[in-house]
Amino acid sequence: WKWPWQQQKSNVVSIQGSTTNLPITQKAAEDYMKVNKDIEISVRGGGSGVGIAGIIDGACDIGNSSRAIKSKEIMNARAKGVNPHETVIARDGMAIVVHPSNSLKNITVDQIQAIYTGQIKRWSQLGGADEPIVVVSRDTSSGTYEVFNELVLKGSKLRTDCIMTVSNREVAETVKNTNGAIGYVGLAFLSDGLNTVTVEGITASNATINNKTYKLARELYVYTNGPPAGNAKAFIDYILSEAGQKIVADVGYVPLR
Amino acid sequence: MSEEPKITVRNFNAYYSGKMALKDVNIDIPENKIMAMIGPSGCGKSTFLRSLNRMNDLIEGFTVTGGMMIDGKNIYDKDVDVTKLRRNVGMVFQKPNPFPKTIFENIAYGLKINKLCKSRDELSGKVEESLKEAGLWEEVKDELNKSAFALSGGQQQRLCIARAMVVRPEIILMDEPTASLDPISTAKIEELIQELKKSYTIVIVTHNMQQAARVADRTAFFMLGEMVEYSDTSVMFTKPEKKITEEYITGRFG
Amino acid sequence: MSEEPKITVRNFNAYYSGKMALKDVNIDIPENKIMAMIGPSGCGKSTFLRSLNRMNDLIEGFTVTGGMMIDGKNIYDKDVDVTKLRRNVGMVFQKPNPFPKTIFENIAYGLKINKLCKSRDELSGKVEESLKEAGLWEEVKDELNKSAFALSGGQQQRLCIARAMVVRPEIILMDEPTASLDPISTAKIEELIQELKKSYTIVIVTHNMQQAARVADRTAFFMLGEMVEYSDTSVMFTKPEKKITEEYITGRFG
Amino acid sequence: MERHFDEELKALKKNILNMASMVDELTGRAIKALKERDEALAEEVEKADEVVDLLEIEIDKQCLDLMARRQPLAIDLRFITSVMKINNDLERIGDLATTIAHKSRILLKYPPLKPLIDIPRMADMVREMIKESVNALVERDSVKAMKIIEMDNEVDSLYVQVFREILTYMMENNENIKSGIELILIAKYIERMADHVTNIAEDIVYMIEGKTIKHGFETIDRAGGA
Amino acid sequence: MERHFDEELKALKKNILNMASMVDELTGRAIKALKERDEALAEEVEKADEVVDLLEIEIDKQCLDLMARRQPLAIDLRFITSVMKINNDLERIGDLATTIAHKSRILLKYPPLKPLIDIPRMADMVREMIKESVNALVERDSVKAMKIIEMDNEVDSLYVQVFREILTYMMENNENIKSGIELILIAKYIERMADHVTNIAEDIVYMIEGKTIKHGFETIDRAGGA
Amino acid sequence: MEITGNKKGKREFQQSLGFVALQMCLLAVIISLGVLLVFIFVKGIGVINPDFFIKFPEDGMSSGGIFPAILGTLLLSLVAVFFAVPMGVLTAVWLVEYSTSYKMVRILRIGINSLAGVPSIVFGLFGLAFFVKFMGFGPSLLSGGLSLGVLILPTVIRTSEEALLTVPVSFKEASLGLGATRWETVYRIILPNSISGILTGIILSVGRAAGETAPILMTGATFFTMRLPNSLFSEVMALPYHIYALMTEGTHPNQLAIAYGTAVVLMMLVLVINSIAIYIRIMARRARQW
Amino acid sequence: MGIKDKGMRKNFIERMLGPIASMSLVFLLGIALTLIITGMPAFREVGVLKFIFGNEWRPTFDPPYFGIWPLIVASFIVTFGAILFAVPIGVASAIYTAEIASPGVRETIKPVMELLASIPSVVFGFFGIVFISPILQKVLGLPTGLNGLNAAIILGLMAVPTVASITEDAISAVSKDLRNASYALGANKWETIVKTVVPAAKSGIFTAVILGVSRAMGETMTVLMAAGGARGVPSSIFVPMRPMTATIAGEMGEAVIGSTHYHALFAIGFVLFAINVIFNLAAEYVKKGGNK
Ligand SMILES: Nc1ncnc2c1ncn2[C@@H]1O[C@H](COP(=O)(O)OP(=O)(O)OP(=O)(O)O)[C@@H](O)[C@H]1O
Ligand SMILES: Nc1ncnc2c1ncn2[C@@H]1O[C@H](COP(=O)(O)OP(=O)(O)OP(=O)(O)O)[C@@H](O)[C@H]1O
Ligand SMILES: [Mg+2]
Ligand SMILES: [Mg+2]
Ligand SMILES: O=P([O-])([O-])[O-]
Repeated sequence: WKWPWQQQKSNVVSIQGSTTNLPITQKAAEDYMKVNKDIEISVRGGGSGVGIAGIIDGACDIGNSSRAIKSKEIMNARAKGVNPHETVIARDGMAIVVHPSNSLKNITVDQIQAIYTGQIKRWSQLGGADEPIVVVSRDTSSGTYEVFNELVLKGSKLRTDCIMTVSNREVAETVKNTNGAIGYVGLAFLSDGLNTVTVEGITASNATINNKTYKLARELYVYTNGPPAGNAKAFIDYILSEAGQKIVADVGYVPLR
Repeated sequence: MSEEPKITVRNFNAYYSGKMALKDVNIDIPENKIMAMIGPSGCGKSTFLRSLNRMNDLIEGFTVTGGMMIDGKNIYDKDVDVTKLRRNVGMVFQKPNPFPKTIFENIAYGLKINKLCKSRDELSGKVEESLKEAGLWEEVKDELNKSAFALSGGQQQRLCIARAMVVRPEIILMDEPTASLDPISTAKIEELIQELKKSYTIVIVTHNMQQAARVADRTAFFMLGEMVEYSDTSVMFTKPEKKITEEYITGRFG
Repeated sequence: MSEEPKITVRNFNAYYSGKMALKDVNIDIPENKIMAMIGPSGCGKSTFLRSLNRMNDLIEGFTVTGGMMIDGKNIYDKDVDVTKLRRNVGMVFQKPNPFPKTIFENIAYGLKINKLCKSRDELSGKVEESLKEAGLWEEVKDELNKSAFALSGGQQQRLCIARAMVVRPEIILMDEPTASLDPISTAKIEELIQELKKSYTIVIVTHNMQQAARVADRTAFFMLGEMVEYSDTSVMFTKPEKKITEEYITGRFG
Repeated sequence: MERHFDEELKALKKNILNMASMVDELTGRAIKALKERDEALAEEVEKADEVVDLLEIEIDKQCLDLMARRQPLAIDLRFITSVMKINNDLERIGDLATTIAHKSRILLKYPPLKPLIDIPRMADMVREMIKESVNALVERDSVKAMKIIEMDNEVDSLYVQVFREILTYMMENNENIKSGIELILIAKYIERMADHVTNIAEDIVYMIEGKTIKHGFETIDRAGGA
Repeated sequence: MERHFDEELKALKKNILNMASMVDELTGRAIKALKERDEALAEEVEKADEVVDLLEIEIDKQCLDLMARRQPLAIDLRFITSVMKINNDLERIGDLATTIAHKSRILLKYPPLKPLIDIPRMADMVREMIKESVNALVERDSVKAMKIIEMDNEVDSLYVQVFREILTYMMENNENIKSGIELILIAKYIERMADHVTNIAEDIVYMIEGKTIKHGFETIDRAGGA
Repeated sequence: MEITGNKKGKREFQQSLGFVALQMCLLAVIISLGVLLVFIFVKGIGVINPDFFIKFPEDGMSSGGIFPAILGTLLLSLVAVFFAVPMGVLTAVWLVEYSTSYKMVRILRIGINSLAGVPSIVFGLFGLAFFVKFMGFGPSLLSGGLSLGVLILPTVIRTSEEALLTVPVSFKEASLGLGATRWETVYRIILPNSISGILTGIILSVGRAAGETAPILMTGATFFTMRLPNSLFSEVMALPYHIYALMTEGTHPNQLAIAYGTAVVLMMLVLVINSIAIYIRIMARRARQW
Repeated sequence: MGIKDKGMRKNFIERMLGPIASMSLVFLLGIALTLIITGMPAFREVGVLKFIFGNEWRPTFDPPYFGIWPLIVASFIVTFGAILFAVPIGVASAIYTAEIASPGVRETIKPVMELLASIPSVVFGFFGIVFISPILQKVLGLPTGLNGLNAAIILGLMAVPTVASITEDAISAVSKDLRNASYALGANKWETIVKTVVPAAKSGIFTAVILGVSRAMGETMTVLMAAGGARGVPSSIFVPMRPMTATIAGEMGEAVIGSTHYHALFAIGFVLFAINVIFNLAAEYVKKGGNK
């Protein structure tokens, strides 16, 4: 049953979800619409959960997510006759960053885990100055954290005094402003004033991420109801195209190729 | 009082949320006379007055029993249209309360609301007439379009009286109409009230015994919700029947 | 009036931002007497009163010329401490204005501000004393810790009088102290005022001629900022000297 | 400002003037009955007193009413209290006229002592005084009122003259004693009437000027004096 | 509630009682002077009148003052206006006492007509009436006041008796005419005094009951009647 | 009577001390708020130029203007106002003039007050559930505006109520006493005389609506679109969301400056609207004489 | 006199008033119901006591913990801190503007403060991160400036205009009579302010505080950004913490719709709403007491 005003707009592609994906989709939409003037693409954030929920509810054509869909969500979708379809559009690596005053050069995944679970509390334990480690993390519900949780924490509990932030930029700003801080951000957010640390001796770069030698890498997804079709497919194809992947690189993420 | 009284109150009781405020009041008010009500604070004077145009209907929990007849018709009957009643029973309040409009619009309000005028000319005519009746015309005729707030307190009160009169009520109720005025304005209003009884039946509440003495034909003395004494004003103030009345009016009470 | 008057006013003029409000007022007020001021609205009664404790200093643009002497000392001299002056010249206002505190605290306020008490006992003693003087003690002695707002209007006004008295002023100024009260409360306050003149010199402004007639020993009639007549009260109200006074008090004026 | 009160005061004034002219007329008729030995007229006068009495009560009530209802001050108060007193005096004059009428009926029992000239003259003077006092009241003329007080002296000396004359008649003839006494009393009554009018005049002066001239005092009751 | 006004009313009452007792005393002394042919006493009485006059003015002023300053109503108003009238009557009684004293000095010129018995009795009755009226006023007792009005009748009949008796003396002896007339006038004065006291009593009744009993009317002036 | 004395006593000293303390507090407030303003302006003023107001965002929002966002915020606010004002004012009228149970009004008032303290995101979720999904408006100008409308509804109701209550009862009684019906009284007397208060409330609410992110996040504001809205069902960009997104997830360094610049624009917008409110308030207070 | 009823005079809008009012009340009720209904499953699944007093908030952990006690404590600390900061300063500056400052200053400061009340909260949040937090860190020698104090200061800053503006109204509304009474007793201006004006305005000041506090309590983005977001039960105001509103705003977008996490966020909203109701009831009660 539908309200009389509910209409299907054929030339509109509506995208919502992950804030991580936002810069890519936004720029892609901008460029895409310059060429395809009859197509209207609207890009909204909200978070990965909202993106996937949008697909399940039919509230959008494309759902952005920086994490993989969860089984519960798949079940929900199926119950509603929706068949979520996943497409990877880009990769991202989480760089470990510390305050520029920190002399730390390299860190192991175990050490990171120890820091984030609270076993290591002072930099001196890692051979640094005798000051407390200020641990900065993304919020536990963000896609970024999901990945960090999977790759680093591996199911152990995050320490409770960890600073939780809502965005990558905040992580960056916080680490910049805090002497003893350590944090993880997407590659796009690396900037002056941050000291990037190698993980297990490997520097995060497009190459190390694409070939998975860099331990802390993740993928960015878009979801559609069933395999992409029509305008949505055209747009996703555009992102996956040469031009699209260039945008990915421009924005600061890791292109698939 | 050979003729039929204008207002007849019979076994009238009034309650605020069940608390009795008027007890078994019986009173006849003759037409074209001024009746004054006096009594200590809280004795129910205002309650009585506001029952006469059912203004108290607005107060939650206010109930009455007994009858209040105007021209023989009980105003608390089911088939009474309260707005019509209020149009016929004008009211003037303690503090002058002109609307924040022009002098003209203040008077015209009642006429417009009640659709009493067919033309603009008729409207102006009636406004002028009632201002004359209220003895205000000479003072304001050149500034009918000025805000009513520009008038002095006494003028405002006369404006309010004119406003009440213009819809031609038959009864005018006044609740301490000069309480907030200086003595000169008060004197003017009192003079006006005495003029008005030629055309209206007037019921006035006043704290000022002397005022009741000055303006009223008959005076009722209330206490604790009961009507203690109701006599001709001159009798009331020279030789009241009840001892308690005497004590009250000579200031021995309380 | 053989003895030195308590208050001597000489060629006193007062201006609000240059606009004259009092013109060349000369008046002697004897000690332990009640002087009443009457006159049409805006004639400068309040201005005169508020000049006596320099309350008008708080109004921007208020200036005076001429002298106002209390016990021979001009209160507009440079070396006068206004807060001390105000402590010695108590004031009671038109509307009862108790502080939103307990009854006790209301009275104690002036004592505390002026550090007039050394001990808690002394404080209670003085509070009790002044409440007794104001004829309020019996009514409130068991509820000194209740809010002053719980009192009736008349009681509040007596509380304000007690509050003014407790700091032992020598003069008490009252600006229409009963304007907002019912007749019974008014009567009580008038009685109190007449009691008080045993210990204080009292200046009272009133719109109510009858009140001036009732309470005052001497009455001054003001008009347009000038003092028109100043006589013994009984002379003033039975055979005033000036025609204009006669017209005013018989209500022929205006 | 024209006050409603003024109308009531006017009504009161009208009543008191009415009272005065009734009393004046009564006096005239009583003396006429005496002079012309007219029994019927005398009886009429005696009856008319009731009307005066009623009017007196009416005026008294009116004054009290005004005092209760209007809280008069200054001139208004003085006017009303004066009217109260004047009323009282007028009523007494009315009483005296009745008494004269009564006496004149008694005198019918005796032969006339002599043609009456001075007694009617006294009465005329009193009536003149009443009229003048009415004028003084209406015109608020204290000078006129003061003149009345002087007229009283004339009445007094006329009384002494009448007294002496009648006394002579009485001494001459024992028969005359009874009627003589009555005549002297009548003269005395007229003299009293004049006294009452004098009181009225004093009240009028007080009303107008606000000062007491009674008993020959001119009291100084201004506090400071103007 | 005890009012300040009550004190002023008390002062007024005290003054009027004072006035009454002064007048009472004056009457007594005048009669004494008459009876005992005491010229000095008579002269004293004549002079004392001035004091009464002053007190009358004082009381009158007081009443006016109270009326102006207190806006009395009901009982207070009736009290004050009654006092005004009583005051007036008392002053007249005082005047009459003075006149009696004056007459008694004139009588000294003639030999005594007869030992005076009834005239002093009349005077005593009047004094009794004055005293009773004072009591009635103090006790607010209208019954007492009504009794005074009855006493007046006794005085009246006594007067008729005195008149007849003296008339007889006058008829018997021409010599007695002059003194006889004076005595009759004195008796008449005392009778007048009684009339004044009657007026006072009527005023007291009015004050207490609020109804007029003057001139034998009991006016019905209640609107509906209780 | 002793009335002379030195004026530099202990009490006067106490007074001076107190005044200084108060002044310090005010200064602290002014300085901190001033610093905040300066902070925003310094960081944002660089991007502000005429183009910024009239152009579309370009290059992944790292340059160009914010015209669609300005327009969107205006439209969203308009929808919110057109929804919340009649509704809120009439509700207030009903509460003040018509409802018959004082107790109920009191309970409602507490409820409404409490809603004012509920985080705005809850209103967004409500809008999502009710307007976007249940009513089928989809994510749109309409849904977003209505969600904002519901957000400011409590404020409008409360301020209107207060404004209605400031109309002296005596006016009401006078009108009823002349035989006016309740509605005539409301319409001719009460509303005209409380309109200034109501307007102040409305315009302040608009300020609030214009500055809120959360309620529109899921109901109608889009992070980016090239199209200007052409119907109530279009999605729109909005200033606060623009600021939010750029500040939190922008990857380009210039975006932060744009965020601050947008904040400056938003403040200017709110200032303009508020200044109308303040002006009206001053005028209304000056005109009010009762 | 014709007073008989000849049919009701009621027009369309008047007839619509009731329905419109009910509709808007339904909307508001809808909000409350949204909270209750959507939050209910969380209460059911977690248990009310465990939900409120549970010590750990790990909604995405496996197995998840839904204890909001740390969030409640954080909310209180931050709100209380904000009050401590905003109330004295807000009230003091209001007193100064209302009583001491010249009319010109007064007419300028008030609107400026009101303008500040509508700056978007993200901006405040960012200000907290990049401006205040480093200062706090240096001045207090803390490991991080993102903590309760930082949030409290910023919330306080946000609440100051509300508190000050409404307090100023309340103080200006104190009748002249009271001031006059005090002056007439020989009090000077300071004594009059402290002993008379402020006590007299206390009910109004209380309202100002309540509204300021409501603003602080309902604020999301600012606390989300400035408080640090750590989820342990905070030991002091100087450690990072995570108030309730921050949790709702931060996690709502990412929560899996229909999951316990999702419901729990609504349940937090409901708890917040309940606290607000209690708060307002208390305020109503105190206000009524103050007017007596
Ligand atoms: N709205 C109301 N609700 C409850 N009780 C009321 C209300 N209005 C009046 N009362 C009570 O009814 C009684 C009579 O009040 P009313 O106002 O009629 O007295 P009043 O004689 O006019 O007094 P005043 O002279 O002070 O105006 C009082 O006891 C009062 O407390
Ligand atoms: N604060 C003020 N600023 C300017 N003018 C004033 C002020 N207060 C009073 N006035 C003016 O001074 C004159 C005298 O005023 P005042 O208040 O003394 O009169 P009043 O006799 O007390 O009148 P009322 O009986 O109405 O109280 C009036 O013309 C008034 O307008
Ligand atoms: Mg009343
Ligand atoms: Mg004044
Ligand atoms: O917004 P997220 O990409 O962190 O889910």
